[in-house]
Amino acid sequence: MEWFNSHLLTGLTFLPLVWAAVGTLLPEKTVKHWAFAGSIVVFLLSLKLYTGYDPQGAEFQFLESAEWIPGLGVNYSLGMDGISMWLILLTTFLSPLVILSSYQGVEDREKSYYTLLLALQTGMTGAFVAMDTFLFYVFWEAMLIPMYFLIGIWGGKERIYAAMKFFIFTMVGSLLMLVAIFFLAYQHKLQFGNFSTALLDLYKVKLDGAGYFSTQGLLFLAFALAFAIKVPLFPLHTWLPDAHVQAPTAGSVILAGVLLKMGGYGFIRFAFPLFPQAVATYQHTFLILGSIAIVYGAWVAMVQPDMKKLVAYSSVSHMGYVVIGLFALNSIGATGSVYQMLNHGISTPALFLMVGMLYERRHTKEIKEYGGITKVMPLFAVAFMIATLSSVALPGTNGFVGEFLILLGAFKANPGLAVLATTGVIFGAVYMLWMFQRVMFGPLTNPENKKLKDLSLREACVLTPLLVAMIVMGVVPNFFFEKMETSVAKLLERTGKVEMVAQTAIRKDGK
Amino acid sequence: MDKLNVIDPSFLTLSGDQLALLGPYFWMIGAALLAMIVGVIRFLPSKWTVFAVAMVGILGGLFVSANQIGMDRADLFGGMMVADGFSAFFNVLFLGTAALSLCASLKYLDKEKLQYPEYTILLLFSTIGMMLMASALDLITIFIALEIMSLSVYVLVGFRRNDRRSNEAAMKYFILGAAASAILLYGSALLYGSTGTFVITEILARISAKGDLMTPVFHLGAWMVLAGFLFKIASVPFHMWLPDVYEGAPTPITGFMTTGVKAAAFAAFIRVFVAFGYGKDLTSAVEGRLHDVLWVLAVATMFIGNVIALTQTNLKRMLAYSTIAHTGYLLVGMIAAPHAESGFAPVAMYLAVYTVMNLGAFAVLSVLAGRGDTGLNLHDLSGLGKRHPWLAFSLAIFLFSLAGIPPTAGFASKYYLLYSAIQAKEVWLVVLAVLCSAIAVYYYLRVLVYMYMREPQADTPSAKDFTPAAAAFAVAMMVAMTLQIGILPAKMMAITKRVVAKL
Amino acid sequence: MMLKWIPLLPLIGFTINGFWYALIQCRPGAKKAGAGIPGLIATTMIFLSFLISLRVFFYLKGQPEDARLVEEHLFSWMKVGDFNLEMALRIDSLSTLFTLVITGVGTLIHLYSIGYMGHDATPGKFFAYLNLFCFAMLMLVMGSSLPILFLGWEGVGLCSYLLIGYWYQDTEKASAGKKAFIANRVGDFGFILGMFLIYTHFGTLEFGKITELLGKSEFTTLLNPTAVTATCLLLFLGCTGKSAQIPLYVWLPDAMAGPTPVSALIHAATMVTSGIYMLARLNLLFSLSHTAMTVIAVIGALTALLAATIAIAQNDIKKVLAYSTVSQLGYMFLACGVGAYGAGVFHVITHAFFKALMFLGAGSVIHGMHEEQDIMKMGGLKSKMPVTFVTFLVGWIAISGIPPFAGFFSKDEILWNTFAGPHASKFLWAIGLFTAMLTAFYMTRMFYLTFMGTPRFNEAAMGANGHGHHDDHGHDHGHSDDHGHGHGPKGVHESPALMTIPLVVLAVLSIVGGFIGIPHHSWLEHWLEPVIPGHAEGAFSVGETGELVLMIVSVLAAAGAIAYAWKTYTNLKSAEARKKKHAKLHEALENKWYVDEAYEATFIQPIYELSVKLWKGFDVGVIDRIVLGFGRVSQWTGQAARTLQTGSIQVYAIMLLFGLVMTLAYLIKGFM
Amino acid sequence: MNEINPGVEPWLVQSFCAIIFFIGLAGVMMRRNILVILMSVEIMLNAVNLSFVAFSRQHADMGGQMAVFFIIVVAAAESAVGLGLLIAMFRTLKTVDTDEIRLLKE
Amino acid sequence: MIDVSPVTFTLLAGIAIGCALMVVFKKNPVSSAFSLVLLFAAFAGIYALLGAHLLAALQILVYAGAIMVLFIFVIMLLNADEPSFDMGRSHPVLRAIVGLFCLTLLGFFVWAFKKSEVSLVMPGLFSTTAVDAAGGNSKVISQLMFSKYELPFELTSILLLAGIVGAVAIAKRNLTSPKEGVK
Repeated sequence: MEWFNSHLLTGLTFLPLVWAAVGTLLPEKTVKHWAFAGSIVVFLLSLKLYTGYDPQGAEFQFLESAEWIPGLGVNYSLGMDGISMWLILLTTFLSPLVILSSYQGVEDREKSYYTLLLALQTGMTGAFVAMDTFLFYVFWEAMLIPMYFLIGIWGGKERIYAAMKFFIFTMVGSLLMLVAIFFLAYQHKLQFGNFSTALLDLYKVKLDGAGYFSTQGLLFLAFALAFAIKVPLFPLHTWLPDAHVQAPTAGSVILAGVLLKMGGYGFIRFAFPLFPQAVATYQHTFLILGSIAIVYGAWVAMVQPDMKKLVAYSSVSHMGYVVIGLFALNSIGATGSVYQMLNHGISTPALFLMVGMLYERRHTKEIKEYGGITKVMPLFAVAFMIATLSSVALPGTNGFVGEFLILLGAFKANPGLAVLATTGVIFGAVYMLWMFQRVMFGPLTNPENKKLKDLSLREACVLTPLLVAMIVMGVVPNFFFEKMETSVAKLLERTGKVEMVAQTAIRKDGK
Repeated sequence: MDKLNVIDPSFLTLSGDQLALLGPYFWMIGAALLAMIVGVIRFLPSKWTVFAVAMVGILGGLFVSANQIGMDRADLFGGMMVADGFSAFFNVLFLGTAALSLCASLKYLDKEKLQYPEYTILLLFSTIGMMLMASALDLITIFIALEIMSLSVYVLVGFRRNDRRSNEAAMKYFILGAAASAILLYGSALLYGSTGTFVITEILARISAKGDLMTPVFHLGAWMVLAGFLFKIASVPFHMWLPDVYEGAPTPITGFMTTGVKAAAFAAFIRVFVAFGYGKDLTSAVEGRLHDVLWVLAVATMFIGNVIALTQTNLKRMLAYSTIAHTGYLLVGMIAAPHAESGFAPVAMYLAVYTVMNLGAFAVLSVLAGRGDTGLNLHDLSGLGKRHPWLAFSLAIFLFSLAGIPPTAGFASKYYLLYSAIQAKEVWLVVLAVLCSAIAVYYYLRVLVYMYMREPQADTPSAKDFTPAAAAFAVAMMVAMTLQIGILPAKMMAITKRVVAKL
Repeated sequence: MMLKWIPLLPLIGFTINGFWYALIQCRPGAKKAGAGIPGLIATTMIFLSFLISLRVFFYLKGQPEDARLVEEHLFSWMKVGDFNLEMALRIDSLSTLFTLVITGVGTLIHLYSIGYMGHDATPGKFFAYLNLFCFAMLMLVMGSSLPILFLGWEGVGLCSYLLIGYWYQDTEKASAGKKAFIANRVGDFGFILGMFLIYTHFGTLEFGKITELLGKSEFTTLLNPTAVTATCLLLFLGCTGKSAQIPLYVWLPDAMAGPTPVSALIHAATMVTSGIYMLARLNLLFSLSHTAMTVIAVIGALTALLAATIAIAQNDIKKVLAYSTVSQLGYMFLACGVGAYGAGVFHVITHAFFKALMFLGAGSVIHGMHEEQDIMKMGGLKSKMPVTFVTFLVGWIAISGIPPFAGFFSKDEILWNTFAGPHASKFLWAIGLFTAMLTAFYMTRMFYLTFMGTPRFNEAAMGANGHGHHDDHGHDHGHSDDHGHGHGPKGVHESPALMTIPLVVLAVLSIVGGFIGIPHHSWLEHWLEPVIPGHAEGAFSVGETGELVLMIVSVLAAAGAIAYAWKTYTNLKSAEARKKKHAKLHEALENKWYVDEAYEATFIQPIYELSVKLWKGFDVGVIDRIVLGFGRVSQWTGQAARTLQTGSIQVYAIMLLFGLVMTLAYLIKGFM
Repeated sequence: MNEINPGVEPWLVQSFCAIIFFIGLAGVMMRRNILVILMSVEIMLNAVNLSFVAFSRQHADMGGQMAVFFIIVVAAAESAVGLGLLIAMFRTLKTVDTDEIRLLKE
Repeated sequence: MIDVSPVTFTLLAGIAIGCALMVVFKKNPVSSAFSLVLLFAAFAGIYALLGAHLLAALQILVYAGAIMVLFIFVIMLLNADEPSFDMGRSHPVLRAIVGLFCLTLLGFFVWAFKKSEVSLVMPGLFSTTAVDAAGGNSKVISQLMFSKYELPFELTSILLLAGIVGAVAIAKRNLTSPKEGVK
C-alpha cells in the first residue's frame, strides 16, 4: 500500500499514455472501447486520491520524487494538495465522458484520435501534480501537442487557423514563464547554493518586490502572461472563441473543462506564493481586467450567432470570475475561485457536449437554424435547461456557490469593481436564456429539425453524471470545501496576506 | 651559435597508447583508402562493397570513439592535436552523422542515378576532416582539417553534376568558402605574428603570462579567425551562402552539412574561443566589445533566420533558414558559456541534439524527395499523414524537437542552453531568444498542417511509396534518440558536462 | 420538529413528477396521460405540507410570545474559513403566516389546476414545476439566512420563468418568461450586493444574528448610515424585481402568458409578495434608514398609481388583474415604506385570498369562454357561470375596499398608517386614496364588462374559435383541450367542480380574512410583534375619530368610483365616445405609458449594439489585429530580409565584408 | 643590420601583405568571371603566405615557413577542386559569369 | 627592423602590387593570368629576400608551374575566345562599396600594424644565421617537417587525396560505376 500510494500520481499521469500506446496495436474499430475502458480505470484509480488525502495532514501529499535533470536542478517530483486533487478528479471524471461522447462523431482516423485524447490526459494530469516548476512547464507545453492535432485534424472549417492560433498564443505566453523559472532557479543558487526548480525550494527565494517593474514584478508578469492567456483573461482571450468553435466536441470539452483551469491553477499554485509582493502590487490591475472580462465576455456572448462561440465567450466571462476571486486575495474569494474552476469544468463541458450532440444531428451550430427543439427533444431540453441554469449560477446549482463566494471575496477586496463584476449576474442570464429560448423554444418551423431524435442512451449516459454533479455541487459544496480549504489557506498564507475575515467580530472585540 | 637541435625525438615516436588514441582516425582513413580500392574493382557490386567498407570503418571508429568519451586529455604531436573527451564526443557525433547520412543516401543515390563510389569516399574524407577539426589544437592543423572537410563537401554539394542548381550551389559555396578560408588564415597569420605560435593552448598561455601581447594585431587576428568560423557556422551576416547551398545540395548532403559540418565548425570554434581567453577577464576593454558584437550577431542570427524561414515554401530552404536560427541559439550558448557553471556543455549538447533531429528530418526528406530533389515544397506534403503515417510521424517529432517543444530532445537542449545564459546574466538575450523561437513555432507547425490537416492534392504522389530499409532504420534511430534525450536528458547533460570540463 | 418536511414534501412531489415526465412521458410514442395522477401526487404533497404548517402554527401559538421560534438545522452549506453558512430552516410568527398562505392557497390552486390543466399534454411537467415552485417559495420564507432566502428567491424566479414559458412554442410566451427572469436578475444584482454589504458590516448573513445585532443600540449607532441606506436600497432593488415595482415591474403583466393557475399562485398570491416578506423580515434594518424608507414609500405609491392607470385601459382580463396586482403590491410597499410592516403583511394575506380568487375566477371564465381573454368580447356571463360569478363578485368587492370584506381592512390599515403613522405623508395618502378609487373603477369596469350586460360573443362559434386558438399551441400541448370532443356542452359553460370548489373556499376567505386585522384589536399585529415591533401608543398623529373619518372617506371614494364605473359601462356607447375624446391618453394607457419601448430604446438596444461593436470592432478589429499584426510584421520582415538574398555571389560576399568592417570598426574602437 | 642596409620596418612589410590581401579580396567581390575570382583567391592566399614568412623572419621561428609550405599544398588542392567545379558548372550552365548563376535565391 | 634591402623589397613589392591590381582590373582573364604569374614570381623574390629559399623555389614550382598551368588550361578548355567570356566587373555601386570597405579594412590593418610594432619583436631560435649554421633553410624545414610538423604533413596527404578524388569526381566527363559499366 505504501508503495502504491507513493507511485499513484505517476500511475495516474502516465497510465493513459501507456494505455494509448497499447491501444495502437489494436484494430482501428475497437480502439474507442479500449480508450473508454482505460479512462474508467484511471477514474477509479483517481478516487483513491480522494480517500487518501487528509486535509489536516501535510500540505502536499502522495509525494514522490526522483532525480531527473540534475544539471538544471530539476527533479521529477509529484505531489498533490486539496486544490490539485479536485482538478485531477475533474480531469479523470471528464475523460470517460469525452471519450464516450466521441463514439459517433469521430470516424476519421479513430486510432490517432483516441491516442491523442489519452495523451492529452497525461499532459493535463501531469501539470496538476507537478511539484517542480520545470516539470510543470514540460507538461504544460506537452499538452499543447495533442490539443493542436485534435483541433487541427478533427476540427471545423477554420480549424487550421484556430489550431495555429491556439498553439502560438499559448506558446508565446509560456516561453517567458520558462525564462522566469530559470531566473528563479538561478536566484535559488545565489541564495542557497544550488540550482533548484523545485516549487517548495523556490517558495523560499527572496526577491526585490517594490514597485511594478521590480524583479518580482517582472517575473510575476512573465508567469501571469502565461496564465492569463490560458485562463483566458481579457484582452488575451481571442484565441479561445476560435479554438472552441473549430475544435471537435471533445476538444472543446477538454479545453473548457480542464485546459482553462491550468491558468487559474497556475496563478494560485505558482504566481501567488512565488511573488507575494508583486501580486499585491498588481492586485487591482487584475481585478479590473477580470471584471472587464466578466462583462465583456457576457456582452459579446450575447450577440454571437454561433452556439459554440457563445459558450466560448461565456467561458471568458466565467473565467473572469475566477480571476477576480483569486486576486481578491482572501480565502473566501480564492476558495470560490477554485470551486468556480470546478463548476466551469462541469457546466461548460456539458453545454459543449450538448451543442455537439445537436451538431451531430444537424451539422450546424448556428442558433438561427434551430428553434422549438424542445418539442422533438424534450429530454435533451431538460438537460440543456439544467446546464443553462448552472451556467447562470442559479442557487442550488454549482455555479451559484462559486460566484457567490467569489463576488463576496471580491467585494471585500474592492467593492467598486465587485459591483461591476456583479452585473455579470444579469448579463449571464441574458445571453444564456436568450440562446436557450432561440434554440429550444418557439415554433418548430425548420423542417429539418422535425425529425431530430431525442437523446440516445449513450448520450444520456454522457450527460447524466455532469447534470448530477451540477446539483450535488450546488447543494453540498462543503463536501468539496472540506478537502480544499486548508490548501487554499496555506497558499494564501504564503502570499503573506492575512485576511480580515470578520471585521465586525474584531470591532466588537475592540469595543 | 650552436647547431640547432631541430629534431625532438618525442615528436617522432608515438607510444602504443597514443596510437590507440588515434584509433578512430585510423579506422576512417583505412576505410577511405580501402573504399577507393574496392570502388574501382570492376567485378564487385561497388554500391554494396563501398557501403559496407565505409560502414565498417565508421562503426569501428564509432565504437572506439565511444569508449574514449570518458578518458582524460592526452596531447599528441607536441600539442598540435589532442585526444580528450571533447574530441571523442564530437567524433561520435560525426561518425554517427556519417553513418546515418550514408544510410539515408543509399536509396536516394539510386533514385538520382548517382551511385558512385566517389560519393561515399568523399563523405568519409570529409568526416575525417571534421574529426580532425574537433581534435586539432593548432591553427594550421585546424586549417588543414577544415580544408579536408570543405573540399570534400564542395564536391559533394555539386555531386548532382547534371543539375544546374547543384552546380551553382557548389560554386557559390566554393568561392565564398575559399574567401572565408583565406580570411581565417590571415587571422591565423596575425595571431602567429603577435604571439609567435600556432598552438592555441600555447597562445592562451602566452597571453595569460604577458598581457601586452594582446595588441591590436592580436585582436584583429582573433576576430578574423572568429569571422572565418562565423562564416562556417553561418552566423548573420556571414550566412548568405547557406540557404542557396543547402537548397542546391543533394538532400542527404544537406542533412550532413547542417549537422556534421556545422558541428565541426562549432567544435573548432569552441577550441579557438577558449584559446583567446574570452571570458577569462584578460582584456576587459576589448572583451566587452567582443561580447557586444557576439550579442548583436546572435540576436540578428536568431531573428533573421526565423523571419525568413517564415516566408519559405520549400522545405529544404526553410530548414536551411531554421539552421541559421539555430546557429543563433548556439551563439547565445557561446556567449554564456564562459560565465556559466555548465561551460560549453549546453552548446555541445545542443549540437548533438540538433544533429540528431535535423539529420532525422533530412533523412525523411531524402526519402520523400522526388527525382532531381523535387517534391519538397510544402504543398507536396499535403496529406502525408495518411500516405506515410510513420514518416509523417517521425517528421512531426523532429519538427517539434526543432521547435523546442517538450518532451523532445530539442526542448531539453534548448533550455539547457538558455539556462546557462541566465546564469551568465544574459536575461534579455534569453528573452529575445525565446521570442524568436516563438516565431519559429509557426513555420514548423505549418509543415504539420500540411502533413496532417490537409488532404492530398491531385498532383501529389498518392501511392504509398516504399520506404527503404536503411533510411527507415536511420529515421527510427533518430526518433528514438530524439525522444530518449528529450525525456531523460540528464545522461546527455552529464556526458557533455564531462567532456567540456577540461577544455 | 418536522420543519424540513414542509419544503421537502413538494420537492419530493417535484422529483416524482419530474422523473415521471422526463423518463416516461416525454419519450416518443408515450401514451397521453391525464392530469389526474400527477395532479393528485402534487396536491397531496402540498396539502400534507399545509397540514404540517398548520401544526407548526399551532405549536407556535402554544408557546409564550418571545419563544415563538422554531429552528431546524439541516446541514452546513458553505463553510470557507470563518464564513459559515448553515442550511437551516426557521419559522417564527412572520414566516408561519406565509407558509400557511403558500401551502393553503397553494393546495387550492393545485386542486384547481387538476381541472384546469385536465387536457394538457404534459401535466407531469406542469405539476412538477408547481411543486418545485412551492418548494422554492417555502425555502424563501423559511430560510434562516439571506443566502437561503436568496436560494428560494431565485428558485421561485426560475419556476416563474418555466411556468410563464410553459407553452414554449409561442415565442411571445417564451420571451415573457425570459423577460421575467432577466428583470428579476436585475433585482437580484441589488440583492446580492446588499447581502455583501450586510456581510461586511454585520459579519453574518443569518437573520437571527442580524436581528440580535440590530437590537443592540451600541451596535447600530456604530453603523455607517450611508452604508445602511445603500444596503437597504440595494435590497429594495431586489424587491422591485421580484415584487414588480418601478422600475422593474414590466415583467409582471407579460407574465400572464402562463397558465392562469400559475398567475394566481405565483404572480398574485405568493411569489410577488416575497419582497414584502424580505422587508418585513429585515424591518429593523430598514427602519434605520429614513432615506430608504422614503424611497420605498414613494416608489410603492407611484407604482400603485401607475399600474392602476394602466389597468383602466386594458381589455385582457388577465392583464387587468396583473396591473391590479402591481398596484396592490405598490400598496404593500407603501405600507412598509411608512413603517407599517404589519399592515403590509396583512395586505399580503388578504390580497392572496382575493387576488387568487379573482385570477382563478378569470381562469374559470377563460376556460368557459374557450380561451377568450378579451373582456370586450364577454358580457352577461352572470347566468352562464353562476358559481364563478358569485365568487368573482366577492373578490371584486373585496379589492374595491368595501367593508367588511377582507380588502377593506388591509387597505384601510395602509391608508391610515400613511396618513397618520410615524412616517406619515399626506401626499402619499392622497395618492393612495386616488389609487383606491381607480382600483374600484377598473375592477368594476372589468366585472361589469365580463358578467353583466349582454353577451358580446357568438356562442355558436365558440367551440370552433377555441379550437382555432388551440391550434396555435400545437395539438399536443393544448392546455385546455376542446371540450366539444371531451365532455360538457359546446359553448360557454360553468367550470367543473374541481375548479369551483377552490373558488368557493377562497371567496369565503376573502370575506372573513379581514377580521384578523380589525383596527385596534388586530390579532395579526399582536401576533407579529416578536418580529415586527408594534408602534408605541401615541405614535399616530390623529386620534380614533380621525381614523373613523378617514375610513368613511375611503369607503365613500371606493363606492363613488364603483358607481361611476357602473354607470359608465352600463352604456357602452358613451364609454366608447369618452374613450375617443381622450384618444391620446387612452392610447398611452393602452400602451402602458410606453415603458417597455423606453427600456428597449435606452438599455436593451444600446447594449446590444455596443456588444456587436465590441465583438466585431474590438475583439476582431483590435485585439486580433494586433496579434495577427505581430505575425504579419514578422512576415514582412522576412520578406524584406529575403530580398537581400539575391542569389548573387557578389552580394553575399559584400555582406561578409560588411560584417567584417562593422565588427572590426566596433572592436577597434575599444583601443582608442 | 648595418649602415648600408637600413632594413625594412616590419609594419611596412605587413602593410604590404595587407594591401595585396585586400586587393585579392576586392577581386573576389568585384569580378564576375569566376576564373578571375579564383585567381583573386590565390592572391589572398599568397598575401597570407608572405605575412607568415615575414613574421617567421621577425620571430626567428620556422613555424611561419612551415605554415606556408602547407598552405601552398592546400592552395593547390583547392584550385584543383575549384577549377573542377568550374568545369562542371560550365558544362551545365554554359557560363562562368556570377551574375548569370542565380537560380538559387531568396 | 628586418635587415633586408629596402630597395629590392620596394621594387618587388611595387611589382607585386601592380600585378595584383592588373589581375583584378584587367578585363581579359588571360591577361589576369599572366599578371598573376608575374605576381607569383615577385613573391618568390621576396621570399628569397626574407631567407625562405625553399619556399621561393616552391612558389615558382607550385604556383607558377602547376597552379597557373591549370588555370591557363582551364581557360583554354572553356574556349576563352568567346566574347561572352569577358564579362568584366560587377555593378559600379557594388564596386564602390567593395572598394570603400576594403580601404577601410586596410586602414584598420595598417593602423594596427603600426600601433603594435613594438611588441611584435620576440626572439626565437631560428634566426637566419642559426638556420644557415644548421645546414640551410631547406634542411631545417625538412627536418621539422618530419618531426614537429609531422601531423599537418600527414594531413596534407589526406587533403591531397580528397582533392584528387573530388576533382576527378566533379570534373571528369563520365563517371564510371563499375557495376553498371561506362556511362
